[in-house]
Amino acid sequence: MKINKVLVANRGEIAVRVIRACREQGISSVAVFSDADREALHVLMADEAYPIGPPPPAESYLAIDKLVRVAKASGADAVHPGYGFLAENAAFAEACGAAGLVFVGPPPAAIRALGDKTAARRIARTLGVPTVPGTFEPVSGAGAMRAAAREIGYPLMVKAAMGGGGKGMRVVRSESELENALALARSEAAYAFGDGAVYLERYLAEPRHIEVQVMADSRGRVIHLGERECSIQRRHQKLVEESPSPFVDASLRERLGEAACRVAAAAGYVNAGTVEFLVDAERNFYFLEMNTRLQVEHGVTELVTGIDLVREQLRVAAGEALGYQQADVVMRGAAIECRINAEDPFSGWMPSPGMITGLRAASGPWVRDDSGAYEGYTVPRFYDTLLAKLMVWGVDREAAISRMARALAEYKVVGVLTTIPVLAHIVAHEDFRAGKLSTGFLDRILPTLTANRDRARSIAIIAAVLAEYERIGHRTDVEPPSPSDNWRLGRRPGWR
Amino acid sequence: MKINKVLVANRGEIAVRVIRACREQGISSVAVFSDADREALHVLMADEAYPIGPPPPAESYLAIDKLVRVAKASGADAVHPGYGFLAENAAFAEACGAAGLVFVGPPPAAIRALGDKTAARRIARTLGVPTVPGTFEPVSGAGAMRAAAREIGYPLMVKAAMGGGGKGMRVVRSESELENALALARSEAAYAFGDGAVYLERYLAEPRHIEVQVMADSRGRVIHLGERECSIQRRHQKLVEESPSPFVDASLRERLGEAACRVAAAAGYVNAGTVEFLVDAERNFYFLEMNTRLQVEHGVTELVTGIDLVREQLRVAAGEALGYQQADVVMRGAAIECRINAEDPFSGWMPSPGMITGLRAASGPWVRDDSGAYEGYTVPRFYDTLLAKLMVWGVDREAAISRMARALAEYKVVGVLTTIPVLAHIVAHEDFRAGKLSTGFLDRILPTLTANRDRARSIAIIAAVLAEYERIGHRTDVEPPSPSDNWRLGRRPGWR
Amino acid sequence: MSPATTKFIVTIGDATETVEVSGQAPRYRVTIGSEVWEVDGRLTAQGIYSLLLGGASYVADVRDEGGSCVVDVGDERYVLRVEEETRHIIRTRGRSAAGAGPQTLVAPLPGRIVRISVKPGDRVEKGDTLLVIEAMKMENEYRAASEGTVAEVRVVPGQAVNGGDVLVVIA
Amino acid sequence: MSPATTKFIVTIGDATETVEVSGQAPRYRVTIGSEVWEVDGRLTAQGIYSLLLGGASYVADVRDEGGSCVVDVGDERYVLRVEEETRHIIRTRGRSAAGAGPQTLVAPLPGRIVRISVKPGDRVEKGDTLLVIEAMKMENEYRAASEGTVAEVRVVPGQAVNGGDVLVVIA
Repeated sequence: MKINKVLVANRGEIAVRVIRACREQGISSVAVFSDADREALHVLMADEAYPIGPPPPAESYLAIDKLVRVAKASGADAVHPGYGFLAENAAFAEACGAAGLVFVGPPPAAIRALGDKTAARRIARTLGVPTVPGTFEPVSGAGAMRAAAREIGYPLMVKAAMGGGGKGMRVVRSESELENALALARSEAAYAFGDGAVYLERYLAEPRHIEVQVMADSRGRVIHLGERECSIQRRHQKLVEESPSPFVDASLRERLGEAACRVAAAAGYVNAGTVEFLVDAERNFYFLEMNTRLQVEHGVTELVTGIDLVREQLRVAAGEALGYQQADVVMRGAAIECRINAEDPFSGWMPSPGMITGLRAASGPWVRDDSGAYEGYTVPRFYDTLLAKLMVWGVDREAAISRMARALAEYKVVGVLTTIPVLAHIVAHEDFRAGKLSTGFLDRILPTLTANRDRARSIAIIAAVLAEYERIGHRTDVEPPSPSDNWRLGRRPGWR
Repeated sequence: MKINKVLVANRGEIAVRVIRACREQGISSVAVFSDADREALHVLMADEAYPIGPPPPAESYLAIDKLVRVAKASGADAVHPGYGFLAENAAFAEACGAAGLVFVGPPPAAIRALGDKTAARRIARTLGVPTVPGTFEPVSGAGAMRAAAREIGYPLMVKAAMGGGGKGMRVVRSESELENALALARSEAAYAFGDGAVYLERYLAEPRHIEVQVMADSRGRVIHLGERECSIQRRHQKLVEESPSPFVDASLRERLGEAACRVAAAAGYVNAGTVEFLVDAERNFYFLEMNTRLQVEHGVTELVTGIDLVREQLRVAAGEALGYQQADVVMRGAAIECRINAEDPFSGWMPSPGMITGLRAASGPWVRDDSGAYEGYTVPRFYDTLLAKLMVWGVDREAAISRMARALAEYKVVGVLTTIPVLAHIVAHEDFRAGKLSTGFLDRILPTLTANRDRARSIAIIAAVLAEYERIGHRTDVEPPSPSDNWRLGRRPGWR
Repeated sequence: MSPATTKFIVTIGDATETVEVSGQAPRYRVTIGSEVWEVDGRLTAQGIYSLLLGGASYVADVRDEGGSCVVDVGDERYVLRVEEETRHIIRTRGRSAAGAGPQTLVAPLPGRIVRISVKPGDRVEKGDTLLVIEAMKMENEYRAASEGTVAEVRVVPGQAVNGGDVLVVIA
Repeated sequence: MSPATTKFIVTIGDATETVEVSGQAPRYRVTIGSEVWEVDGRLTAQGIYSLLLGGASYVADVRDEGGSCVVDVGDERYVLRVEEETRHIIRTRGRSAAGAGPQTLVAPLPGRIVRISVKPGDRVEKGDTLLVIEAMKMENEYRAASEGTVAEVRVVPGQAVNGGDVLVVIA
């Protein structure tokens, strides 16, 4: 069948990403927006846009019935969920199917099978794909829990079976902490995922987080597009991603890719998905979970393979065969992504919503900016803090890192605080340049990231004082502005 | 030798391009600016910036002595000329050398040899590279001219020997027009290049303009990076370029590349250069000239080859060997460039200088924006109209064209008029999509590009009327603005 | 406070439309002849307007170019003149038909006269080339805005001119 | 008209600098202690300043964050307080040392209380965690700005709060 109109059941940069792909395929796009998002970029860019309710996600972006109704009313024949929100919600996929809408993603059964981490672990085990030592069923009851814990050994992790995104996770270093950690994890999981089931896994110290992109069509072909290294995280949330991983050689890549494809095939997977692994210092890898959606960081894979993943998603959803065989997947050079979030990294990553009064995005050779923001856009308080994904490609990792440093230096955001200064420190750090990455990297270097360092201190003082000097000066300036000054005066408010 | 600091003897987007490359190589950059360019982007982005005089190029960007003095005073050890201005001026290259500055470009001798089009034609002839039938020496004297013209046959072209960029060119359709055309070409050439010498060439009807990128190091290695198709022109000025050419197959590419490398080698060429050919319907090609500089449209070659030409320029200038063998040059996919100029295509391409009060550049997957502009930047009246080069890459030409259409639709420039609407029509045109390109294409389709077409007429009326409605409404609105309105009010001046 | 309904006269190309607007930002009702539009309109940046018309989403760039309003929608460009009705009546009362009458060609930018295609006494039709100016490294043709007779040519080929200089007068 | 020279007191980190400024846009002279700078300074966009200091080119982002001035230069961030001298004197006359005295923790955004680490009567040091709020899908720790004793805790875990709500009072 041919897809003619797609409703994008998401917001922000990923909605923009999907709308762009639709436009390039000659497919009409339908945006949805909460009352907080009428002026969001995805609304401006889509061919059509419809309101779906108040700002809280539960009343808008998570409201399955509203989304399906709008999709039908607008004449859409397919729905793309993006990531987050309902992207891994089997009930949503089913509701779309029941309404005669193509869900651009895997079949509900695959979402269910892989959504339960313990079920996914069982699939991997039956395939002989190594998993992190731990339980393969949710555990409950203090006794059973202690027994299982002893078998696994401490330190270990308590994880939510239906979890993801670092929520409902707890490290337990000794049996004495076990019960308390369990209770906390259960309550967090129940709150975040509506299901308190948890299981146990051995805790690996500073492992590498490496994930493999897979793509499957409805004709039974499954291919992988190489790996992504996502070890730079804060609180289990990724900040910097790259492909290929400096740690993965051709043979490990092949073993990882082969394992990932087998898991996907066994789960009857279709469309784009990501298989996550932990890799230890000896290059042993362990299956962690499979994400049944397009990943935030899919762009770095696109830049090294030249394959447009969202385009392939749409083609596969329309029942077409994948446009590529495994042999067609050739990785060229290296790509890095930095997440520009509206947060203040210098005060505990506190969110920084508000109006973006000045924006100058990086551009130029091999720089890709996937953004949901524009100058004058107000970052709402209700959603996650991701503003833009800044990506670069380079002929090799060293070139890509230098280019990212250049791009971050160009990227100016005024009005809200962002992660840009910390990202710049990360890519400049010798361990990062040396490829010494681990999930503990950021916590290790954060203490060294302090404000007010000497280097450009005088420059900062001069800029701040001139701003104040001009502000005072213009207060006493009574003559009416000449027309050509309007623009500057219009911008004055920023100088408070 | 190592290059540590480069003075960029140019302005606008190409100065920005070079500064970015320097930053990525860990090289300091020095910008120069005329009094009209203090707030130009290249000044903001460079590590250092120095004034070099009044706006007229002759007193600033063409003032060899000033440029050399600033380079020495700033401690630069190299000079990059960009394109235009002094890029193909042998005297400037010599002055740099004499001052102990590395000129990032070919040796003066090669610039001279190839700068005289008749001398270049002689080189090609001795190598057995086909040239457009015509004279191999400047011609003068009515008699000799008529004789030569008869031999070549009409229609023919009168061209300035030292010319370029479409200046000093005249088509002559019959002997009766010859003398008059000659006089005009001579005076134009004398005015534009300080040399009135002209020669004759057969006029090819709607030929394809195809150029080959070459790169040579000082160790005698010369490679080519495939071709660019530059047939979409208006008044001999390029508007859309792409690589590869839809018209060139592997065998023609190899023949063109081989011929280009031989011309470069014979001229003792070093660094980046471009060899231009005319190709007729039967795929016969004729050497036209060699441009001894980085080309405006170099980016499309970079996108398909993955080779950073400016980086290679700097490496070669430092005496290093090319980082690539011919076999390493692999073209992947297709790239297109559109030139966004500050011109009004609907009234004879009239320049449209002024302040850019609103700017939203295209971005996202495989979109590259090499720009010299930013929101709030005032386009000066003294220099050429190029604001930005919008480039896209696609897995094939069709994908690249669809992506360019998408990117052009995203690109918003307010405050000055631009070529964007015409570019959008060009990439949407069936002949362009079919690869039916020729230098006559644009003149052929221009008449169909009229304003006020029905399609979005009502939308335009609504927008225009609401703007006026708000303007009137706010006139009578006397209550003081709330702080959160400052920004909008600041932007009001645009609503006149 | 804007009135309940404001009437505008819109000139687009050779056509003239009467347009009525009511409502307050961001919700307006716009009537163009027989078309009635419910509009959700927002100014998202200077001159960049977001319009939702019953679900259809458009971005329109609106700007002033020498008195007329230039609007880009997608890849289409529109040149309009928008006037509140009473102003339009005042302006046009007793005026001769648009376009006719004397016209003066003024240099919009500094530049150099490349060539001149007319001389005093020449009869010119609308669209006839009057002269060519080189500015910003490009040659630009200037054409007659309406028919008439060349009364004066105040420049010569090669001459440098400043923005605002009168070049040709057509009676 | 600004006076010939204006004196500012700049607080940056724990240091305090006296800074003198003279001149008119775009040319200024700035004296920081013993350093004297001739500055060509331009506002190129809201909050984005271009500075030329004897040839060296810098772009600085300047913005106000709750009364203090945040400046990004390259990948360095600076948090300053800039006051014209007389104002500084007025403000600081007879004030207790900065940071001491009672403090009130107010919710900066709407969110949900995840956990509370203190109870009334607790002694807290500067930097001690007071509580954690989930907002914008992230958990954020709030710490004591200075030492003191917890006087009130006005919220409970799981409670939803609005921006501006008082959460904890420290005496």
